[in-house]
Amino acid sequence: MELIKDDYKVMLEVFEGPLDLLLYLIKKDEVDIYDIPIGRITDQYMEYLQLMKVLDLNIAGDFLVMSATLMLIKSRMLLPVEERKEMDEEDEEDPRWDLVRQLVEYKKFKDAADHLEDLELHMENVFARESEHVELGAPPEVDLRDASIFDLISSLNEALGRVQEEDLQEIFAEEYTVGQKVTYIIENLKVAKRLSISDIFTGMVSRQEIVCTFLAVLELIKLNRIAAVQDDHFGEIVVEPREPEKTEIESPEEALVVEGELL
Amino acid sequence: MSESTVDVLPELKQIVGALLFAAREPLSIKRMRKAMIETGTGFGGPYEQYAKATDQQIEGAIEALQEDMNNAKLGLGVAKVADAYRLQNDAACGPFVRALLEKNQTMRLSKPALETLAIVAYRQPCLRSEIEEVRGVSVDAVLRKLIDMQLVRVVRRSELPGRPWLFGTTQKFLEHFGINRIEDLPGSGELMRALPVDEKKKDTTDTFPELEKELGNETADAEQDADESTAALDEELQKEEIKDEG
Amino acid sequence: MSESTVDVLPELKQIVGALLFAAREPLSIKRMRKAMIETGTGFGGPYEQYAKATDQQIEGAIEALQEDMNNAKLGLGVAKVADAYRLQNDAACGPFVRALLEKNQTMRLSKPALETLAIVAYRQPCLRSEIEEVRGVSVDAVLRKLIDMQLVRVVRRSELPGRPWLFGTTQKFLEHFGINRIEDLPGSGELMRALPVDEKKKDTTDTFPELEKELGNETADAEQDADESTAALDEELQKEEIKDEG
Repeated sequence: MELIKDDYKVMLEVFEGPLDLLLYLIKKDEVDIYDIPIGRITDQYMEYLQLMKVLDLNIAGDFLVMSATLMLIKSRMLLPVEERKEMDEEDEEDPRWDLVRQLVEYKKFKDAADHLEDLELHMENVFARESEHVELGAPPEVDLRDASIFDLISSLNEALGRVQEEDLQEIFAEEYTVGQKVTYIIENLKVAKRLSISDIFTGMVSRQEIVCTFLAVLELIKLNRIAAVQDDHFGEIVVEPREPEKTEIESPEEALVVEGELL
Repeated sequence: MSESTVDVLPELKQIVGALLFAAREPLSIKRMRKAMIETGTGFGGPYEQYAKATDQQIEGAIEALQEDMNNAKLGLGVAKVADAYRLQNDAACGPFVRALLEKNQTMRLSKPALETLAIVAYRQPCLRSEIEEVRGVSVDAVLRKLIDMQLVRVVRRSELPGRPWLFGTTQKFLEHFGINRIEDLPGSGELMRALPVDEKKKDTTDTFPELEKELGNETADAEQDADESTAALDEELQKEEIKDEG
Repeated sequence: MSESTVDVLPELKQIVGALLFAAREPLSIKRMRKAMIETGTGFGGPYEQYAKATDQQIEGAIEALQEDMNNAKLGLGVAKVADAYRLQNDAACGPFVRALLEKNQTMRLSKPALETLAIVAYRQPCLRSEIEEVRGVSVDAVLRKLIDMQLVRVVRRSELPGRPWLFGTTQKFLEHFGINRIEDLPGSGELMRALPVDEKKKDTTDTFPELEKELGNETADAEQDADESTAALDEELQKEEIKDEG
């Protein structure tokens, strides 16, 4: 599924790992973590992974390890319980059990991390005498606020799903560039102030155009020009311009040329 | 010791208030008692009573101070962090203090950093590999950053093959999040490991020389600690590279 | 401005307490008001009321804080120094604080330094030659030391032939001795020169831009000030050498 010819890399840091993706999919599908429909979740996992590869996101090898694990569990689930027992005498557990345990434990620590975040927020207002707050260096470069990279990919997935199969054929027309779409989004945001991702994709019928537009969104997030905001869990993702900062960022086209040179 | 120009002897509560106010870091009861012993024996006479103050009496004075400050609504109060006490402003007044100190942009930790920190906090002392197992990704870069920030440090080597290093949280971690002790974190009963007996808190009935020695250990140089911790992490990663190549 | 996690709106008294506690130097009413205006307008909504606090209201809150702190016997209180306010521990608790901070040897000024300082304080702005006239000895070294300690600074050039420099005391001088204003020194009516009208205190009904400008002037870099003052003293002495040689 080679949608863009040049090896354009957004190199957006994917902070989330494979467990985050699994938890995301489980939550999105509202399935029971203790009884994961492994076939469905594995398919979705592979779909997202595929998209991340297409987008050339900087994904860690851990994602590939997890996909192998999922495939293994899936194949073992297909075996009748009797055969499973024969194959593996001492282990008659549900093949999903290790993964479930890992996910449940990870979820607990994610909740603990959320609690630490609340404490940190509270402590921003608390000063001890002559003490300094811990210096934590520069603020995060990318403003994804409450939207995760998976939410973004999910919106891309939906947009691609709406495209008719036959339109797939006109891929190599090479009509669109990321640079073009960057300008398009910025111009539109000047008027609209807030745009939902699906609105941005409206009327696009070519997969190449959708992917270029999506990459433009990622690039703008990375350049700190826009922020991706999500009001509710799994709600619509909205992009809005970031408040103007002291350090003026050069025009997006220039920035893209410097980084990519191919655009 | 210099002579005193003081006529009225202060109450224990007042002394504790003055000490907490003047201190630049959270004070343990031990450090307050040390100041009382030194002053009491140094000045002699009616001051000798202060040298005899017990930990329990000092703790009682801190509690009284805490209560009186809260009742008087002064915009500040006594908090217990990292098993020590400090004065701090009421969070409700924080916005004004930030405006005064021109600290409107406070930096926050990223999600991966918070997750890593949570695992280290609950599971300490823990191996890098244990953190990676829970998070399912490499934590090398984020662990290094947390060490740089002095929120995480190496504790000691484990007894496992290759003697890998064990990591734990620092005093600064407790201060940053305003936590008294790890056990106060929610769900700690479930997520924490049982501590070996020898790491449990000792009761405090130390003599003055014991006090001094202990306090000396307490004030180990945190920066040097961070350098050591980074070196330990480097060592771990190097070992891994060698293993991968071989 | 970052969002607030605060639910209950604090009283003016609590805000003042928190500001004094967190400040690194004595705070003027102006600076407190500036923090309130910034927070009030920055946060908006119910916070806007704070932007409207008058100097009188803030002063009232300080007085209430002062009284409540004294009544609660906390070992600390509000003091007025150099026309600004700061928290400080009760003098009666000083010996304990010194023991804690291991400041058993308080920095004491020598007799010549104190005499020189007294002359500068009462007679400011004054010439080096005036100080020497009163003391009957050269004050070059001691004046240099006082400038280094940031207790004395150059004020401006005089209109006399050769335009020699005039010296005065600093904010730090007031802080060090815990004096609110020079006029509070004993016998000042007798020893002081009449101040020119324009150096007298102005009444305070400034707008926010005026406030900001004034505070900007207030926070002139003290260290640079000391360097400038030393340079001025050097210049004086050089002129003298030339005169002596000539």
